[in-house]
Amino acid sequence: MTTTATDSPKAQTPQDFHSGLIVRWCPGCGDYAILAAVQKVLAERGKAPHEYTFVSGIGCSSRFPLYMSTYGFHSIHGRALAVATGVKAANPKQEVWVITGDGDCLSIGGNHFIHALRRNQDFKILLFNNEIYGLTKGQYSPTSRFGMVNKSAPYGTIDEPVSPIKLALAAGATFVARTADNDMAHMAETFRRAAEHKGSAFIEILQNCVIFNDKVFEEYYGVKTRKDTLVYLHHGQPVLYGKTVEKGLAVDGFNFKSVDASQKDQVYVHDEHEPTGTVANMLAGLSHPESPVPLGVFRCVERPAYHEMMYAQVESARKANGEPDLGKLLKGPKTWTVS
Amino acid sequence: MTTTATDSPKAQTPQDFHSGLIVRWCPGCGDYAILAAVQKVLAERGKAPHEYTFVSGIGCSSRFPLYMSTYGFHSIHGRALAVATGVKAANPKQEVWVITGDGDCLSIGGNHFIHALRRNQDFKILLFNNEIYGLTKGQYSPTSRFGMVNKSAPYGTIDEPVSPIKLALAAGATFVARTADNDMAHMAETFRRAAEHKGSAFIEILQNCVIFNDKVFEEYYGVKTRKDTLVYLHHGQPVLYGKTVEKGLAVDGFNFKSVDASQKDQVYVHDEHEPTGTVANMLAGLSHPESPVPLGVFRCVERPAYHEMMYAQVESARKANGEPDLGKLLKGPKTWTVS
Amino acid sequence: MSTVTDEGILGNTEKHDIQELDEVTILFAGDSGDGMQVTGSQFTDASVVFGNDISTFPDFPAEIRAPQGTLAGVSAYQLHFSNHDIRTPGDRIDTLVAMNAAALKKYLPELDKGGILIVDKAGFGPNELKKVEYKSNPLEDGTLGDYRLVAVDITPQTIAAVRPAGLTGRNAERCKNFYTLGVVYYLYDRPLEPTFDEIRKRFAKKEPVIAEANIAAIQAGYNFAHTIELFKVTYRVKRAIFDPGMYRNISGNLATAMGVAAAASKSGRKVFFGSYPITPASDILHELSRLKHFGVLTFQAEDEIAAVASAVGASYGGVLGVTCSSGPGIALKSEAINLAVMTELPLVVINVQRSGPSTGMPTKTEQADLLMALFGRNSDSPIPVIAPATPGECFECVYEAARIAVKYMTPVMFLSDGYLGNGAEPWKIPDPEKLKGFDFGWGLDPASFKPYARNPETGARAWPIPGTPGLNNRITGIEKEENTGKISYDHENHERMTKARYQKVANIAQEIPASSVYGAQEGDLLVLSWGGTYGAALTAAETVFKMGKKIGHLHLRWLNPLPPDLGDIIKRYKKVVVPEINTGQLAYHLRGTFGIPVESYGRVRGKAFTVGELVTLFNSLLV
Amino acid sequence: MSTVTDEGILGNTEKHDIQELDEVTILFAGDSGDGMQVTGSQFTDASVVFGNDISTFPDFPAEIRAPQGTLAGVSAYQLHFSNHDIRTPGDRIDTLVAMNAAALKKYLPELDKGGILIVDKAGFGPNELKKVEYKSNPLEDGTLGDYRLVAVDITPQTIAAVRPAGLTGRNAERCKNFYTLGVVYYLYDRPLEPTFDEIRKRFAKKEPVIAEANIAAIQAGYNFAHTIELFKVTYRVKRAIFDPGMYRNISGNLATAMGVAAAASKSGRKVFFGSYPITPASDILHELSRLKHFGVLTFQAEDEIAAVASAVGASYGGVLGVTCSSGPGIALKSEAINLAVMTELPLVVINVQRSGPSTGMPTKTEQADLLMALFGRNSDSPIPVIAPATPGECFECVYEAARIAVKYMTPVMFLSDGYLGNGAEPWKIPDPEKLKGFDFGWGLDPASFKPYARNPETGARAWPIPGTPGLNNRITGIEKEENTGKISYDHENHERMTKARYQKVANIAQEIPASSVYGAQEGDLLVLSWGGTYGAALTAAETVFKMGKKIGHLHLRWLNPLPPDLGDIIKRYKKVVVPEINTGQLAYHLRGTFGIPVESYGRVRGKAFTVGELVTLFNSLLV
Ligand SMILES: Cc1ncc(C[n+]2csc(CCOP(=O)(O)OP(=O)(O)O)c2C)c(N)n1
Ligand SMILES: Cc1ncc(C[n+]2csc(CCOP(=O)(O)OP(=O)(O)O)c2C)c(N)n1
Ligand code: SF4
Ligand code: SF4
Ligand SMILES: [Mg+2]
Ligand SMILES: [Mg+2]
Repeated sequence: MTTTATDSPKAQTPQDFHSGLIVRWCPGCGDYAILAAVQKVLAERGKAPHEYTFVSGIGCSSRFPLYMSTYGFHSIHGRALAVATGVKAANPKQEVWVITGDGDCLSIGGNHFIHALRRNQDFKILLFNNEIYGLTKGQYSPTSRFGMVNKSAPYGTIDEPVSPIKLALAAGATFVARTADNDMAHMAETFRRAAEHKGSAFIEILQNCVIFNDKVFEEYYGVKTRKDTLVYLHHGQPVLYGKTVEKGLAVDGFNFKSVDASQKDQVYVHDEHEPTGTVANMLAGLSHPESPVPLGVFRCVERPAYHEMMYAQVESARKANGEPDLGKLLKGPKTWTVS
Repeated sequence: MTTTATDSPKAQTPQDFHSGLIVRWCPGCGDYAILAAVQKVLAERGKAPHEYTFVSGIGCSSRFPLYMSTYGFHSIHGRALAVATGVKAANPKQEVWVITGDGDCLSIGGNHFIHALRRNQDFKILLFNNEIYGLTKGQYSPTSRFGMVNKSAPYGTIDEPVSPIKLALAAGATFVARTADNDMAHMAETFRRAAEHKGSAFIEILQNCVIFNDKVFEEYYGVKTRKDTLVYLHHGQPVLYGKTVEKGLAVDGFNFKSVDASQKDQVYVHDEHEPTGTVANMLAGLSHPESPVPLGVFRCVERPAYHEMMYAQVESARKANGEPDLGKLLKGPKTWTVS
Repeated sequence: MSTVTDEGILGNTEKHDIQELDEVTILFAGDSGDGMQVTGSQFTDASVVFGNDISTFPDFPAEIRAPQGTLAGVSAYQLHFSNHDIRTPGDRIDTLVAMNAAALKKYLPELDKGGILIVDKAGFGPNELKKVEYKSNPLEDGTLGDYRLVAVDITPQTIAAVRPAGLTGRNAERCKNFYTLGVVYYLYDRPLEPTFDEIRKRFAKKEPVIAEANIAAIQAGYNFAHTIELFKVTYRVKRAIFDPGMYRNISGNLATAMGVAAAASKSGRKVFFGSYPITPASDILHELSRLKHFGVLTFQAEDEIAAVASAVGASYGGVLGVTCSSGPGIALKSEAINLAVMTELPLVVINVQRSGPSTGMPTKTEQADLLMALFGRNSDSPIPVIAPATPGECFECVYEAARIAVKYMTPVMFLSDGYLGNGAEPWKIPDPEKLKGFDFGWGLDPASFKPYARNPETGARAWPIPGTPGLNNRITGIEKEENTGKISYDHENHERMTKARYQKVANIAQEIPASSVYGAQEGDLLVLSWGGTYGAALTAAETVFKMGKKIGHLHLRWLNPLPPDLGDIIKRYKKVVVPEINTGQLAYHLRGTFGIPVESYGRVRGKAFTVGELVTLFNSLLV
Repeated sequence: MSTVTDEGILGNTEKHDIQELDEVTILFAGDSGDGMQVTGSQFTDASVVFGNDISTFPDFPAEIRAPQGTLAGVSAYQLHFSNHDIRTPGDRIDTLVAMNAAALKKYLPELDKGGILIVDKAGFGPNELKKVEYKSNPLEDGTLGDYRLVAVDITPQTIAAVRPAGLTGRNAERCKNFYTLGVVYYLYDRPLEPTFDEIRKRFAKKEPVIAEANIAAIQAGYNFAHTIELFKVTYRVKRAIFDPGMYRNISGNLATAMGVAAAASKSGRKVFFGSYPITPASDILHELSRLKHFGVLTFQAEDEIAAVASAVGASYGGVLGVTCSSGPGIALKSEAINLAVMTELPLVVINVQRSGPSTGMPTKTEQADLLMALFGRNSDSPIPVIAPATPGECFECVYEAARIAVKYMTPVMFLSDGYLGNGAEPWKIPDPEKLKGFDFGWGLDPASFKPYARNPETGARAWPIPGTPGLNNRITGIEKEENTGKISYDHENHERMTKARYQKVANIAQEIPASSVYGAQEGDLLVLSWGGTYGAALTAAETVFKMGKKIGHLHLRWLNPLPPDLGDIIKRYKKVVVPEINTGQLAYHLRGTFGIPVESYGRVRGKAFTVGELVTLFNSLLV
């Protein structure tokens, strides 16, 4: 909420992106690493803090903008994307990042999520997915696993969880990726890609909530095992994994199967631009333990961003109607004069 | 809103399902045919009108329940599915049908749509998709085509339309189909299938709005041309189309292509149950004029319905805690007595 | 009684003469398909151009196309024109045009005894009669004895009239509203040329046939009425005296849209207009989406919450956020409006009120959202509320709302209603140069910038624009420390901030000019009105005052804050009464504010007051 | 001053004696991690079992885990216990337990001069001091001269004490709250056994080591205080006199949940509880999700709108719909609540109010949603509003809300708040048999059934259950014809239906017993309170009345309708004042209703009134 006195036109260090407010997440919360990764990437890019606006809803994750030295709007629960729509339309030069949680984005905010993506609003959307409502102390969220026991489901959750990636793809997102809070390098790489993308860039971040859902991703993203339980997507490269990179994913009917890496001709070579979105959707369907869980960019395609089209219409309206003339407008088609 | 005096335990004729209220859609509106088809199918099924509850939001289409002799709730804009959630939970024996429009369901109601489907709420959901806001006199909806000129978009819509089928699939719908208001037989067949399905049965109905979006589907669902521009899905059967059934759809990489029907081995044989949902999604991607537009059941799979699980938990809670004892509850773990 | 047939006035041949009238109310009613709205607005245009004062009100069916010939399907257009200043569409009808049985059934009760009743015989076939449960044909069973019935074969004559132009069948029939217009033009001695020009302008290019046909139809109707002496008497209403200037006819919704566009161009900041369609507010979105070149960014959101939330975001982004809806949609916006209250961002919320609660009667008017506007948000959440009195005033009121929102960094609620939004009146076109300027840009020196420092005169915080070096700031809906805006849970700070938010709104009183009371400046009865009840309340007060009663009338434009002098004014009268189209909301608000008795006359019939009922009311309170 | 060290009271050896007290307020404060909530509730249990009257209030940090040692991270538990009837957690603190520097800094201002101050030296290291900007160590720089400082090495001693049990490191340290409890038990002469039993019951099975360790820690603290004569004087608070019966300690949110469960089992209809989590209301959802076997169907919806809409749907389906949230969530529900008003379906809306506007201070209390409850919906939309006075009363009030909702076929708003919801008090357990029964099933004969026919006594319509042959009906949020429920746009019908909806709510007045005023039945000052201000207002009024002033106190449980006799009662006093935790909402409502002056004392500091400030207020109004 305070101003950073020093706002160097070209910020150099992650520190320049810190608002100075004490960070108030639980010790060990995955959010710390994400904050660090974002600040690292922004520092590299050279834009000054005042050129960014971070918008969030409500939740532990949504505190994020308060810790940034950029412009920021910590709004209300579920409305981050709706608020961001106005920020970007009003101020198209601002680079708008949206920080949201699995409850904020997919529960109360689900409708804005679909519509922001189909419009290809020019936001970098970071979904902090900890599969729980953190700030309200541990109720299940739309990504919580079926049967999970928690504060509001003492007998286990009976809601089938939703896949953020599948939903984003169905809504027509032009950039869809997944990364993890325990992998600095991969987060940084993914954020860089998102920052370069024009239009909606959606990133699901597997984020550990040490208090209410600790270790929920450990089984497959744990540092020890992940070589076998995760698979990294790189455009134009064969999709390989395993301790010694000995395995690969191959298309098998309408699904993927694991094959020996040596079967080069079989291994699927990742194409972010695959036009129908089918392959991204198939990859999104891969889950632990049946198969390795994909990290990286599922899909990346080009479409005009919403604010571009919006301003293009303003321009053509200007051309069509000439310079706006208020007097003429007020007169309208038919007037009469009394003297 | 009035009671039908005669509510024969076994209704026999479509008339028995009419509330007697004068139907107030524009002459020529596609809604008439849909109403007729539903009443026809219900009459065949033999259940009495009082065994059904029809729930809707607000819109031309949402007037539907008022014309049925069943129980009905014409609620508020966008909330049909949320209201229906309570109706079904309260009254699991009722067969609940939800009537909604492309604005009601996908614009203001989009969030409830996703969540009702992932929970597999036991509703038959009829989406009257006329690609326009009818009742409010012709603004674009989330399914309106890109560039469409209308009341609220005089310079053309800049919103990329959303695919109701893709969205339903991504949300985890267990039954997803498409039919058309100009094909009585196909509507009836599709509604029958939906009625038999346990859990969410979602049907997109291509519905013509003669006043604000006339003939929007004509190009491909017009009776003259449709043999070549539509393709009907039947489980376990090869997907063929064309005036003389001379063409078929074959899988080609991550998409479908049209092949000669004679190439039997190539033609895709439709599998509603395909586990990953990939094929349903691929079919949902097929659009005019590039390819024929699929009608029929895209996907049909089994999952427990929400109300079943909800009541199962009530039961197990009963078993676990014994007969509810209010006195015991009020006392709680620790009491003391003052005498 | 004198029944009129195509053959002219039976058993009566005296020549017709022309009679002067001060004012006339005509109601054109027919099936939605009959084009009565066109007939009405054509007559309106002719009248304003001629120089009458007018006030009009359309009455649409709720359904897009209700079944033909049913009561629900009737579409009507009421027109009140005069040689003097008038403010309402008229209490009772002098001339009723009924194109079918349903139209007759619905509006006959409002026709004055002895009034003229023009009907199209074709609309009274067995079917039409049955649909509205007429046992026998009222045109023949004598039940219309009290009226001057003029039954014409409009349909066949129209078809005959337009054949030369080349129109036949349904298309030919469609011209019958113009034939009818011709008849009524004759009855009220209107020049035809302006209408002809208008028609040529509109159709000549695209559809010359239609143009010709419509003109032919008007001429035919006029000639027919003339040649066969359809009316014993015809009427003339002289010009009204207007103060000099250029005028146009305008509806409230159009005026509102133009006010928003004016705010965009005068402020130099763009306007972001986030909205979701709803009756009767949608037209404002439609109009503004054509005015993008004035710097209005229109956004049709996925729902009302996104509409208002995006507008709040836009205001943070540095342009003025405006959102627009009607009752149910405004209710949905309440949480996000509160975010603007708490973060102290400018926002204009346009509510074109309709009859409720819940979905209610969407096409009917009501002014029952006042208390929701004042209190419909969680916790202590003050926002200014302004309401226009007439369709034309929508322009300056919404412009004022925008100016205040920016100057005081607050959401402002603008309460229009269906009656104002769809109603129309002649409007003296304001000079854009004379509109008050916008006032912002304070407190933006990076050296001293504090996000929640306050301007001493207004109590407003500064309005920084993202992208400005050195003004980086983060805002939140959580309570914040004075000046710095840091999150604060401090007890005393919260109380100070709450008071500051109230004080800021209270300060807006300094923008309100001294109240000018019409009539008695002290005495027995003070009539207080707000919003669309202005016309009926003032006219009725005038009438009673001219009877010599000690009655005064004051209209409130600002409902929050109230005019600073209101407390004293009220004390000068024995009684205070508030007529309003709700169950007594302003009356409650005045009692709640001043802790004194205030009488309420609240009616909720989905329609405006008549002058007559208020005259009766005031007199009853004066005995 | 006498500084105490582990070696006992320096230079002072007189034996300690035991002193009788009427009441004591202790505040346990430490870092969120220090387990002060446990210490507090253990002491509470011990006190109630012993027979004191108590009133408690926890004060959590807003963050889940605010940074250790910071002010934001302080978690506190205030406990007021006595030998007589008390109603608030106490104005000032007699004994403050501060486990670290932050806790001391935050709460020292509330400690009485001469009060006892128990601190853990380990919490005052250089780091802890720096985090809260203490230049020097207050334990040593003499700044605590006015208090009876008792600085103990709690941490090391705890670790030593629990080693035998087998605990070491962090786990051992965690027992320091129990060590502290032992010390305070000694100070207030509490028996240890009940707590030991409790601990054994809770841990013995799963974690015997923990059980043993905790017990050891308590014993150690107790012994230490005893052996080294930590206190010159110790204190004793005798039993309070309660009316006979069985008691338990209960918090408002728990009582609310049980009231909903009671409604389910007494009505014989299930309850559908649709909710979306929000502070401070979530616990009600948590509790009820464990009570499914009472026929409570809990549904965690995707948002507040789905939560309330599903509850409305459930009510149409034939079970009682209940929804629950706090301010921001209630605002979101307003449109759908209005659907229940318009369709006339039963619905209970639970609002555990919190400090606002917007997100505000979620963990702080406020009672500022009264006007939103009354008016926060579009158009004329009457809703009954009920508010509990104490944590225990939440039970009967929410049960009453449910009973009325069903009997009158209307939504009922239940206004609790964070202070009531999280606060706790001893509660005389009601006899389920004695709870009023539910009243429905009227008007369901298929032969005569009309969906909107009204019960003459209540004005309520019938409550048909879908699936019943012959009762088929369709309802809508559009205005409807009387009796038949057919859609109707008729002017007069709308007014009649609007009045019927108001009359129905007005009829609920017949359920309200005659008001009983405490103190002067007429005279100089009437104090009106509602909700959680009951305790402070009544206690303060008592005090002033006992000073011989002509003051009366009346607490309002129903805010709409108001008690029928309220108008007359108000007239009997020269002045009326309403103390409330908002800017004056009930005062405004009373003025708006009665049109008479009512004074308001509104404070918005996110905390409850102290008795002291109200005594001062009342006296100031009595001069
Ligand atoms: C309108 C509204 N409803 C509910 C809440 C309470 N609430 C705050 S955050 C939250 C969910 C947080 O979960 P998530 O979005 O996953 O964020 P996380 O805390 O897990 O990072 C809820 C229910 C609120 N503040 N406002
Ligand atoms: C809360 C709310 N917002 C907006 C409206 C106005 N409204 C009624 S129906 C509708 C959209 C109708 O479109 P659709 O759902 O596609 O139904 P259709 O009329 O096309 O059948 C809108 C915007 C409303 N009644 N309530
Ligand atoms: S509760 Fe969970 S998500 Fe929230 S700050 Fe703590 S660890 Fe992080
Ligand atoms: S407006 Fe369109 S959708 Fe609505 S009733 Fe008329 S034709 Fe049907
Ligand atoms: Mg989360
Ligand atoms: Mg539609």
